[in-house]
Order: sequence, then structure tokens, then C-alpha cells
Amino acid sequence: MTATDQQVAEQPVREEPDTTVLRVANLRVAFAGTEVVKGISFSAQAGRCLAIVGESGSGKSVTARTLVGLTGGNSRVSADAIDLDGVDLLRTGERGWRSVRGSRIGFVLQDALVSLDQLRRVGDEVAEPLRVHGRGTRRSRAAKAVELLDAVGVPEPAVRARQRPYELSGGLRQRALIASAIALDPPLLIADEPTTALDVTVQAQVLDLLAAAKERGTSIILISHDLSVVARLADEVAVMRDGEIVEHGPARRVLREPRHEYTRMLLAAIPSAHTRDTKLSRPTEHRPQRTVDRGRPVLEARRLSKVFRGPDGVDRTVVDDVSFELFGGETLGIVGESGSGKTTTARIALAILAATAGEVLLRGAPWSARSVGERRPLRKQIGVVYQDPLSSFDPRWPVGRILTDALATGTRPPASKAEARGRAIRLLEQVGLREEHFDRAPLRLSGGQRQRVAIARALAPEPSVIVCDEPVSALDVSIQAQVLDLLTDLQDELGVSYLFISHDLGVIHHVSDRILVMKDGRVVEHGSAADIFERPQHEYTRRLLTAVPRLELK
Amino acid sequence: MRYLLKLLSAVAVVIAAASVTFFAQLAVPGDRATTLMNLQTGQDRKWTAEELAPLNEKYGFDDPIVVQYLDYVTGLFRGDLGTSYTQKRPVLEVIGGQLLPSLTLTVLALVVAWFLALGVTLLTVRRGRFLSGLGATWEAMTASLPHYWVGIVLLVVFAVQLRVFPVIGGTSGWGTVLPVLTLAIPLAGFVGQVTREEFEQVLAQPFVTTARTRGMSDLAVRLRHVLRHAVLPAVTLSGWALGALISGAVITENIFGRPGIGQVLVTAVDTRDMPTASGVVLVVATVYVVANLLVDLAYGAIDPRLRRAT
Amino acid sequence: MTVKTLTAAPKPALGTVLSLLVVTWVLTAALAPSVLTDGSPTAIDLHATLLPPSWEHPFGTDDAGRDLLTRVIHGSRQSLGIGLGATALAFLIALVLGFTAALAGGVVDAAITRVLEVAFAFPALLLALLVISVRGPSLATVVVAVGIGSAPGYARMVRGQVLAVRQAGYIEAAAALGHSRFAVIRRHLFPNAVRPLVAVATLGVGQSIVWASGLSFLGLGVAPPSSEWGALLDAGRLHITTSWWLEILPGVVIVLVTLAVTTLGRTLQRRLEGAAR
Amino acid sequence: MMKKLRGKAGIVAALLLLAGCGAGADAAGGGTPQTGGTIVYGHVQEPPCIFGGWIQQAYISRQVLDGLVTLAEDGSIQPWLATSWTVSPDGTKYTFTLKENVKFTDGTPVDAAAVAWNFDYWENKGGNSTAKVSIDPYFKAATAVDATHVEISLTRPFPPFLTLITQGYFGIQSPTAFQSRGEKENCEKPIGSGGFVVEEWKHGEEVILAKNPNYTSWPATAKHQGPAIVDKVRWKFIADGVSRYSSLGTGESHVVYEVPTVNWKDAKTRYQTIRYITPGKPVSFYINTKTGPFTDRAVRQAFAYGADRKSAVEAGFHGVIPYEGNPAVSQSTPGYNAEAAKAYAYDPAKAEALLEQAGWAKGGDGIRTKDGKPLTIKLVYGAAFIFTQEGATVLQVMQEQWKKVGFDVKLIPATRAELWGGKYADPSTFDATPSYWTSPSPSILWIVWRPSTVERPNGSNRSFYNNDTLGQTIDRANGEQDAAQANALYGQAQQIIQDDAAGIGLYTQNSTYAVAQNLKDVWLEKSQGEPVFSDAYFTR
Repeated sequence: MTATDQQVAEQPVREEPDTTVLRVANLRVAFAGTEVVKGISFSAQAGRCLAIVGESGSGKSVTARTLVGLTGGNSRVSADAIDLDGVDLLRTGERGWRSVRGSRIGFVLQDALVSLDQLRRVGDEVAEPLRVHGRGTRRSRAAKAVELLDAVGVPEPAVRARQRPYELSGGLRQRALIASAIALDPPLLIADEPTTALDVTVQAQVLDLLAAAKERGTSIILISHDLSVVARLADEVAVMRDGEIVEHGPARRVLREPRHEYTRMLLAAIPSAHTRDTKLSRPTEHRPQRTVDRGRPVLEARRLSKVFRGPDGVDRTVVDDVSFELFGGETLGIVGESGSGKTTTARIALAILAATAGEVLLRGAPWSARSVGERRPLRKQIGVVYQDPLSSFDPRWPVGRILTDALATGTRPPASKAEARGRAIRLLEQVGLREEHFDRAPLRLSGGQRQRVAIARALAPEPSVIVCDEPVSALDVSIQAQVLDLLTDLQDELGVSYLFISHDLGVIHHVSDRILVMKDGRVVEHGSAADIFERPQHEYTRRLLTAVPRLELK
Repeated sequence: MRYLLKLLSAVAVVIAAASVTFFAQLAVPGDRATTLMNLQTGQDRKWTAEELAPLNEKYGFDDPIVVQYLDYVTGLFRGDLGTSYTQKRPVLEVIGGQLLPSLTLTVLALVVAWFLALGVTLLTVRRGRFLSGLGATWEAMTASLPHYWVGIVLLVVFAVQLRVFPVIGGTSGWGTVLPVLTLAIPLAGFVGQVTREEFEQVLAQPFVTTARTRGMSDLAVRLRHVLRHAVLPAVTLSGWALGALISGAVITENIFGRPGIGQVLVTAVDTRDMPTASGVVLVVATVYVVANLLVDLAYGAIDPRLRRAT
Repeated sequence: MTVKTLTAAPKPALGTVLSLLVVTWVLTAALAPSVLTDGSPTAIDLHATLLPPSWEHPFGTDDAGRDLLTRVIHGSRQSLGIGLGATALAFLIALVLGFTAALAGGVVDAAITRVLEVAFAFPALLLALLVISVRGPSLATVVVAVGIGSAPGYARMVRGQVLAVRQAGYIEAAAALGHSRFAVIRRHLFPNAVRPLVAVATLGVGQSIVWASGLSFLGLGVAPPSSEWGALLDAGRLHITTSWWLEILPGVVIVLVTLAVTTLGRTLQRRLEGAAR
Repeated sequence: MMKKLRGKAGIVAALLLLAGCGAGADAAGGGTPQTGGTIVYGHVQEPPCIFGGWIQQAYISRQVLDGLVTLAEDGSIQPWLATSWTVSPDGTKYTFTLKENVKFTDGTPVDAAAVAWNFDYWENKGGNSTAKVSIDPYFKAATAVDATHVEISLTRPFPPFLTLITQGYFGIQSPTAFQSRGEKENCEKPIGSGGFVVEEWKHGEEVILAKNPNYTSWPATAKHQGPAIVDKVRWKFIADGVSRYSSLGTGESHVVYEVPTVNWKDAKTRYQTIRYITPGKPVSFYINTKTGPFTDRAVRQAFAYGADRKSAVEAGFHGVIPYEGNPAVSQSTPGYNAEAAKAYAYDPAKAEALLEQAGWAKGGDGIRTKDGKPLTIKLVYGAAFIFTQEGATVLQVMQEQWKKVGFDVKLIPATRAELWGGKYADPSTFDATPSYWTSPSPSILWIVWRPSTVERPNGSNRSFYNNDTLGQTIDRANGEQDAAQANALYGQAQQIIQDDAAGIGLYTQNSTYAVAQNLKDVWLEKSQGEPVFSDAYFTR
């Protein structure tokens, strides 16, 4: 079945036919001869939200940019129609595009920290569309900017307007970005991953803001990789893969009764409470019963705290009185929003960072208290997997060298080159890679493959604990599922313990036996996964849980 | 308090540079009195102790080096840079007269270089392979030009053949054009190169896309948004260039018959005129230090984030 | 997917190809000048002085009847030698200072940073003059003068590079694997900190050649009858209005070679950075 | 006398071989003479002070200070501040009668006391070491007999005395001004009685000379009577030859000094040109006779035979500067020995034969060796000031020729700092070094070639050539009252130097000038070749 067939079959019923703001038919985009958007069609209606969902490389972002004529150099765009309110944008020149951008179509990019000009005042950024399109005077624009900031719920808008983006929190920045996009009240708002880098609680607020715009009659095209986010806002969902729309229909229907296999796979891959005992990438497969050795903890943190002195000379406590125990074969999840101190805790546990107070014990023996030299031979007992595997590899080294290097630090260093190679290849196979990857440079691997290499490296010295610091946060949903499955498989097979750090409650819920919830450097709540998710005690935990976007539709 | 520290460290750098010069010159083989005698008589021979005695006496060459140095440094704190052995004038005066032409030349060259570089960069970065290539090649080429080659070619073409500018304009306005260009063209190459690199990176930033989605034209985006981000490396380079050019301008001054501190320095070293050479270094170091304080300020003005960091 | 990854397929640009040609030519000239010319750079012919460029003398002849092209070819060894030697010396100093400062930190770092600050404030011209006053003008002196003169800039760069690389994930990853500090420095920090500087160094080679030619102008260059390019420029200066080729052609050669080396350096830099990203 | 650094200074003598005619451009072109105007003169080097013992200072101090006597075209001594003079029969007392009512520009009179004070200042107070060395062993005292008569007594007869004091170093300054002002004023604005006064010195750029309206003391050789005709002279320093010569073409200057030889032909067709061959020691090699291969006379002679110096000079200087075969004095010097100059014409075969005889055998690479030591010659020269690029070409041509006969000549360019600092003063540091020393009198031989003794070391004898016969010959010549006899003795001395190849000739030191067609009567004073602007006028 082709995408086009499906679309025709699934054209949503139009309640009011003349509310169509944008109509796109048979859009094709090619870069240097390679087609990345392969003839897709959709339309956007006033007061409704169309979500385009897909993983990296699906062509969703290119599509979004093409709608404002910013596909980029070296590209070729063709379509049967790109009509905005009856105007054929395909026939418009650069000048025509400029008159449309900002005034007829508002555009919100992800990560407002880099999407706003850091050197200009927030007010100027917000009011820029007004200036570009020649509306108002300098003074009236400044007033309007404050008004807009106020409208998107920025507290003290007049103060904020005079500040610069880096002086604002992530949520406020994203609001400012939206304020700028709606400054001229465009009938169409395109939001490209507007909540991706945000903490869940902030994410929820931004989604509410977009929902409000929708209420006011703005048509929204939401681009996202995250089905849960989409579920909260979209009236209609188009699922893209490899430049094609594989499924398109009303949000409720697509998310509840996915017809396309890919959509089903995507949905299944989302970690959540339901997936705890299954494999994400193989939903029918169940995890075997785990055996946790509740004897002596393999890793124990006692009242850790860490104080950093800022450049202004003021001390800030980043980790405050954190204690935990990690037992053999167990996964201890640490969850928290940015700035909660979870990563610092992980680094202290690894003894890469010295705590200001408190102590870490490894297999019951002193760990953080030892000198660097004494600690070195013990390092093989504790491994680490980072969020960004690529930056954790020496760019000059191929995969094989990375692994043999790690093997050499282990309990049983290989006696010969041949043995090292053999064992490295076995590790590769263990993490689902093949011998051919041995000579590959990490740069030439996909994100998922890189993380597998990172896991293989962590496993090489045969540690009893692996600290996983946001190991799947940078990955697409389907890849994330595979990597999470790999981690649980390895645990089942090797009995290794994980200290698992993540901001994603779904992921934490999926993998953890016990959970610490951190906020502002403190553990606000700890307990079993079931306790935390089903009977949260602390107010903050409850707030977190409500903010998590869920697939269930309102 | 922080500014006071900065100021102190700047003064320390300047004094250190002058002191290094003082001792470095003592390390140069050859005797100062002999040089002065030979200079006064146009010879290159040895002189007897009696012949040299009056000079040694007059300038205190026989004093212990520590005494000479302390004399010099305490003089500095009184604002006394000493007296030129050869010109018999206070060093401050020797340099004072030459500083303004040098500064004029250098500062103008810097300004012109900026205009040239930004013009080329603004118009050619990421404007298709041909234009960008042309711009980048122009920058790399001008950065490879030896100063005096540029100078002599400009002189012959514009002053001798076309007679647009004077050959020996001295410090007159019209006569400053070619010397300024001589220094500015290669410098523009450097400024352009660093700016282009940064410009390219900034153009790829999401906020540039944001600006475009607001309907801004390409040129407006470059001017309003990108430029400010892209000039920082060039600003750094300028601080360095101001110090480096002021003494490096000697070749240009030579060709166009301009007064300047570079020639003073060359002559002072040739004649072992220690107070003058140290004085020139003192002044050049001051210019460098001041330029870099200005660069710091410019940094803060351009990117307020850096204001907090320092 | 971003547009960037799609357009990344690098084709060797025309400029790179041309630069390779120029660099190949100049390397041949430096290593085996007899491949390019069978004449002697010092062979005089007082009956063939100041001839304009022709088939027989593509670059013309000078006032002693020497073939200018032959002189340019034979001068390339010294010019390149200055470029490479000075850059190598500068980097040697820079690596020692930069690494010491960045790795030792604290007082040592502060001291070295201060020294560099003073070195920057010190006019490079005076440095050259002093070095030459001590040692007399010669090839080695020029190398030393230019090398020391450009060292502080590189030292600052090395220091910054080491500090940046020290923050890299793979440094922490290696420490987490239990490698010793020395091993981490040797196996990761040093090669990765130095690698991007290789490209910077190629750029430095070109600049050193230009610099050295400036010293020749002040009469502080390499001793005759060397046909080091700066010396050729200096010798041709008086002739510019009467025998233009003596000044213009060596200048063009300097610019072309510097440009080619710079272009290759940039290409290299881009490749290395691309590979590192 | 004085070797001048950088430019060519020159002196006396054969002044005019100028193109066209005499130094002065005598109104050959016609045009209506104008009064007033400003002459822009392009000089090369900027001196540290307006007056002093360096030829660069004599050039400019000549404009401001007057001398006692001056040298005429024919070599005779003519009146200047002194209207007449008498010499005592024993040749040791010179009594000068001063022109009356001459005033310094500070208003004080140019009287006998002032003149005596000047001599005392130069000779006994370190005021001008070049003036001192010129007449040093002979000068005894200067005394004012009355207001207009000054007596200078010598220790021994020294007929070249009058010629020597025509040099610019002997410019008379106002003692009142000198003693009442600071070093700086005296350095920048010396007070004399000359045709111009220093109005302003823009260091690094130019000295502005303004006419002295009360000028009364022009020399007998002046081309007109009265103060300067032009109002001002802007004496600019333009180090770069291309710019200097080009400025004449663009009309930015009226007179330029040191015309690049490549431009000489062009200059002759477009401007009035003046070429002055400096008397005194020409540009010739001092040959280190004390250590190294040149201790052997045969090797020195082989060196002289081994290079076609004449052709090299012609090539390097484009046929403009004459070759000089006489190492001791140049062809424009009185008492020049033309015969001696002809020795050692290019003869490579002879050079090789001499070397073979001396035991230097040719090695595989063509370089000769003796006792395992190669025949390496360290040739030190002042780069970029004594030797311009043109001179460096001459050296390179000869180097190539010397190589053919088996000399491995290393050219060692020396910087000003090195030479002035005395780096190459020691015999161990060089084998040959070329330089010149301008002087209007052959008595320069005494300064250069006088043997060095413990009591009277002679640092100027850079060949370290101590020949008592030579010393005595020159001494006798210096004291000889009969001019012809004196010249014969000087000639003999030159022959001795040439025969022993204690020096090797190269080329004459020249001063070249190009003058715009509309500026007339610029002339060179004969003693050192300094331009004189007080008679010059513009035509329209």
C-alpha cells in the first residue's frame, strides 16, 4: 500500500470545508538528487492541530522547512500544490516567501536556547516579525512585545523583554519563541519539536500554550518524534517514515488502533508502566524473573553531598545528603529534571568526581575514600555508559581498538592480540553487532550502534556495576527500545547491576527495580518502582507524574 | 577591585616588556660606547679605553648592571624614559613625535581592513560555491602578501603610473592612503579568514533559521544577527594586530617616507640606543595592553554573556 | 534529519587540486631542483643581463645575467626550509609551554600565561632585530627569529586546545576505565590536542615565508648568493620600474605557494575537524 | 674625511663628471628666474643630529654652518668666512683674517674668539671626532689674535690642513648659543651663519630649512651674491630608492640624492643630473694580512687577479659607477696614482698559477686546499647601507668568478649594529671587508694605512698592514711643502699598498643627484659633494 493510497482513504472528514489553511499535495524534496520527501500530501485546518510524527531521517523536519521555503541549499522541491489560503506558494519568489514567513506562517523551532539570538534582548527577538514586516513604530513594537510575552504566560514580561535569552529558563525561552511566532497572529503555526529539550513539567506548560493558540483558531502543524507529546495536542496524526506518510488519520484512531505495522511498532516501543515485564522491541517476549542479591550492596553511597563554588564566589550545593544502595543484579533508577543533581551523583559514584562529604563503597570496600592510584586497579569493577557515546570515544580510534583497550584493563586481560580481537568480536556480538564493525570508526556508525559499542566497552572489563547516565536519551524511540532491551538482556544474562540515570519517567519505570526521585540535589522520595509510580508520597513526584504526556487521550 | 587588578597586571606586563628589552640589549654582543664612537665617526673599528672613557663616564656604562637597571626602572615610575644616547633628547620626546603617525597608520589600517574584510565576507560567505570560493581565495591570497611587495606595487601603480596618490605623502591625509592600504590589505585577509570561518558556523545556527522564518531577507539576517556573533575572533585578532602593526609598519613607512615608531626602533637597535629601544617597547606594549583592554570591553559590549564571565 | 548531513559529500575542489599541483612543484623544486632546471642559480652571464621573460628565460634574467626561474627554483629549498623550520621551532616551544601550562595549572599556568602575555606585548620586530644582533643574519637566525616570534601565539592555542580536550568525554571515559593519568595524556590528550594544530601549522609555514621575506627587506635575511625568495624580492625592488619581472614574479611565486599551502591547510583542517565530529 | 655610511658622500674633487655640465645647472634651459619658492630635496638617511662627525651630518650642516675656507673646482682653497690667510714659513702657523660684520643667526658676531672656540671644541672637547681625527696629530692650538684674526698652530708642517678644513665637519657654530642652550637644541637647531636656519625638524620625515635673510658670508665659489633665493628647503628623508626617484617624476620633489643606477639613464634624459666621484679611499677591500690565508702575499694577489672586478662593477651598477683599481685612493683624489690602478687586471690563469705556487691545490669540488684546510674567505660587508643591492650584486658576480679559480668566498652580510658594535673589528672575524672613507686629501692614507704601534694604535688600519716604509713615505708626504713632491710621495705609497695587495680596489664612491629642469644653480661643494641650495632658483 502506498502512502498516497492511504491518504486518500483516510482523508479526515471535514466538518467545515472552508477552514483549510494550508493544502499540500504530492510534495517532493530532493537533496543532490536523493529524494528525502517522496510525494506526501496533507492539509491543515484552522483551529486544529496536525501532527507529523517520525524518527530521524523520516523527512518530517525537511517537510516543515519546505513549508516556509527554507528547505536549504542544493535542494529541489516540487509539489502539485502548496496552497496557503488559496495562494500558491510554489509560484512565489523569495520576496513572496518573505512576506509569508512570520506574517502568515509562524514557525517555532526546538531548543530555544539556540533558536533565539543570544545577543539580542528578548523583546527585540519577539518583536522582530513586526519590524521585518513593517508594523508599528519602535515604541509600539516594544509595547507589543511585552504584551505578547504576557500572553504566553511569561511572568514580569516587561523585565523579561529587556533581558537576553540566556538569562531566562528553558521554559520561558520556549514561550518567548512562541510569542515571536505568533506576534503577527499568523493563521498557521508550525512547531518543529517544540518541547524536546524541556523538562516534563515545562513540556506540559508549552503544550498547553499551543493548545490555547489552537483554541483561538490557529492552525497548528506539530512536528515531533514523541507520540506521547503528540497525543496531547493533535487532532490528526500523520506518521512519516523514509519520506513517506505511512499512516494518516484522526489522532485518536491512529494512536489507539494503529493500522500500519510501523505505527504499531512505534507505539509498542514507548517504555511505560505497561512494558515493564516485556521486551520493547519484541512486545510479545517477557522478561524472566529477576534475581536480586539482597546481601551486601555492590555499590553503596552514604550521605553524599557536593558543593560547587560558582564564578561569582557563591557556593551552590548540587548534591545534598544523598544515600543509596545498589544490590547485585538490580537496577536502581535515579530520576529528576535538569539541575536535580542526578548526573553529579553518578559521577561521584564513579569516583570521577570527589564528593564534598560522604562516602561511596564498592562491593563493601572503600571506594571514593581511596587514592587515585589505589582506585585504579579496582576500576574494572565499575563501568559507565554515557548519553553521548560518540564524544566518549577517542575520535582517532576504531571500534576494535576501543574494545581491546577496555579489555586490557579488565580482570582477565587478553594474553595476545589474537585473543583480544576474538574477545572484542564476541563482545560486539553480545551487544548485537558483528565482526565487520571491528574496524569501523565510531563516526561511521548509527546512534544506536554507537551506544551498543559503548555498552560493549563498559562490559569488557567484566564489571559488577554499570553506571548508565541517560544512555538512551539521544536515541529515536525504536532504537531506544532496542538498547533498553539489550541492557535488560545483559542484566538477565550476566547479573550486572545498573545505576540508571534518566529524566524520562517512562524509561525509568520500564527498567528500574527501585527508584530515587531527585530534586534540587536532594532525594525527595525513594522506593520500589511500584511504590513510586502507583503510590507517590511526595508532592513533587506526583506533579512529575501528572506532567508526563501519556498516550491516553483526554 | 577586579579592574584595579587588571590595571596592575597591565602595568606589570608593560614594565616587564621594557625590562626584557633592557636586559636583552645588554646581552647583545658589542660595547655601547664603541658603537657610539663608531656611529659618531662612521667607522667600524675598535677604540682604546681612553677614547671610550668619556662616553662610559657620561652614560654610566661602567656602573653595575643592577644599578643601571634600577635607575631605569625608577625613572619609569617618574615618567622618565631616559635620554636618547644618539639624539640627545628625552626618549619620551623621540617617541612622542613618531607615535601619532604610527598610531594613525595602524588604526586606520585596522579600520580599513575591517571594512574590506566584512564587505567581502558579508557578500560571499555561503553564497554558492563560486562566490564563496572566490571570497575565500581572495582572503587567503591577500593574507599571503608580503607587506613591502604590496607597498611597492601600490606605489608604482597608483602613485607613479596613475598619479592618484602622492609618492612621498608623509603624514598628509592623501599621502596616508597608500600606506594604510599596504597594511590593510594583508590584514583584511586575516580578519576575513577568521570572520568567514565563524560566519559559516553561525549561519548554520538555529537562530538564523528562526530569523528567516520571520521573513527577514538574507542580507538583513547577516547584518542583524550573524555579524555580531561572527566578529568576536576578528576583534581578538584586532587587539593583537594593533600591537603588532605599530612596530611592523616600518617597511611601509620606509617605502612611503613616513615617520613612525618602527624606524625609530630599528635605528635604536642598530645604534645600541638602549633607552630609546626600551622606550619604544614600553610604548608598543602599552598600545598592545590598552588595545586588549579595549578588546575586553568590546567583547562585553558585543556579547554580554562574556561580561559576567570575566 | 538536518540538511547539513545531506550535503556533506566532499568532492575535491578545484582549488585543492591546483594547490596540490603548486605544492608538488615547490616540493620538487626544494628536494630535487635539477628535475625542474639544469642551470645553476649562481651562473652569471654578463652578456645576458636584465633580459625580459622569454622562452629561454621564462622569468627573465637579473643584473648579473642569472636566470630568475632557476633562482626561484633553487631558492625554494631555503624558503620552504625557513617556513618549515620556523614553524617547527615555534611549535616545539608552543607545545612545551602550552602543555606545561594547561596540565600543571595553578601557579605554573599563571606564570606561563603571564610570560606569554609579555611576549605578545613585545614587538616581534624587535625580537627579530635582537636575535639577529646576537647571531648575525643567516638562514638559521631567520628561522630562530621567526620561530620564536610566532611561538607565543601557538602556545596560547595549544594551551586552549589542551584545556578543551581535557573536557572531552573520552578523557573521562579512559580515566573511568582505570588508565593512569600519564597513559591518558599520552594516548588521548596529546594526539587529540595536537591534531587540529597540524592544519594550523601548515598555515604557519606560509606565514613564516612571508615574514622571512620582510626581514630580507630590512637587510636581515639570508646571505647572498642565496636566492631565498625574500632576498629575491629585496634584490628586485629597485628594478620595479625598469625590469618589473625581477620584483613581480618572485612575489607572485610567494603568494601562490603561500596560498596553495594555506588552501591545503584549510582542507586538511576541515577533514580533521570533520573526522573528529 | 670619513667614510660615510650609506650614502655616498663625497668630497672634493672630480666633482663634475656630471651630465650636462657642472654641478650647477647653469641656466642651460632658460626660463624666467623666480624669487622665492620651496625646494623639496629627497635625501636618504636621517642623522641623529644636524651636525657631527658622520658624513650624513655634514650634508645638512653645510646648509646651516659656514666654514673658514672652501675648495674650488680646480682644487684651490678659496675664501669663505676667512677672506685671507697667511702661513708661517715653517708651515706650522696659519693666520686667518675673518670677514667683518658677519653675524651668527642668534645675532652674535662671527669673530676670532668664536672660531677659536670651535677648534677647541672639536679637537679638545670631543665635539667632533671626525674633525679631530682629520688633523689630529698636527693640530696644536687655536687662538684669537684680535677680533678678526685667528691663529691656528700646528705641531708640524701639514700642507693638507687647509684642504681638510674645507670639509663640512668644520662648520663654525655660535659659541654663545651652544653654551647657553641644552644638548637637544644644539643637536636639532645648531646656530651658524649659513644661508639657511633650521626651522623645524619633523623627525622621521623632514627638516625644514628657512632662508637666512641676513646672510652675508657666502663662499667665494658661490654662484650669486646675497641670501638664498628660495624661501625654504624641505630636506626630506626617503629611504626607499624607488619612492625617492619616483617623487621627482611626479613633481613632489625637485632634487633627489642617490639616484638608483637602474634609473640613471632615464634620469639623464629627463632631468639635470650630477655625478660626483668621491675623493679619498674608494670602495676597496681591506685584506686581513694578519691571520688566515691572506697572510701570504701571493694569495692576496691571486685574489685580486681572480675576479673580473671591472665587469662586475659595470654589471652591478649598470655602467654608471666607475671601477676603481686603486685600493688606496680614488681617481678624484689629488695625487692619484693612475699607473698603480692598472695592476691586477682580470687574469684567472695567473691567479691559479699563484695559488698553485703558494701550495693551494684544487680539490674535487674545485675549491683549493692546503694542509687539509679549504681556501675559504670570509668576506664581511655592511649590508643594505655600505652596500646597496647593487653593490651586493657586484660581490656575487665576483664570488662566482673566485669560485672558478678555487676560492670559496663566503659573503657575510653584517648589520649596522654588528659593524658599529665592533663585532668584525677583530682579525679573526674576517679575511676581507670592503669599505670607503671620503676625504678631499690624499692624507687620508695616513689615517688608514699608518702602522699600528703600541703607543699609537691605529684601529682604522683594517688590513692590519704594518709597513714602516709605507708609514714613513706617507709621513713625509704629509709634511712636504712642495705639492708635486708631496704627490709623488703619495703615489709611491699607493704603489706600495697595491704591490703588496694589502688592499684590493673595487669601485669609486659616487654621489648622484637628479635635479628638476625648472630648478637652476644647484651645485655641489667640491670637498665632500654636498648640495648647495643657497644659489638655486626656480624658473618658469
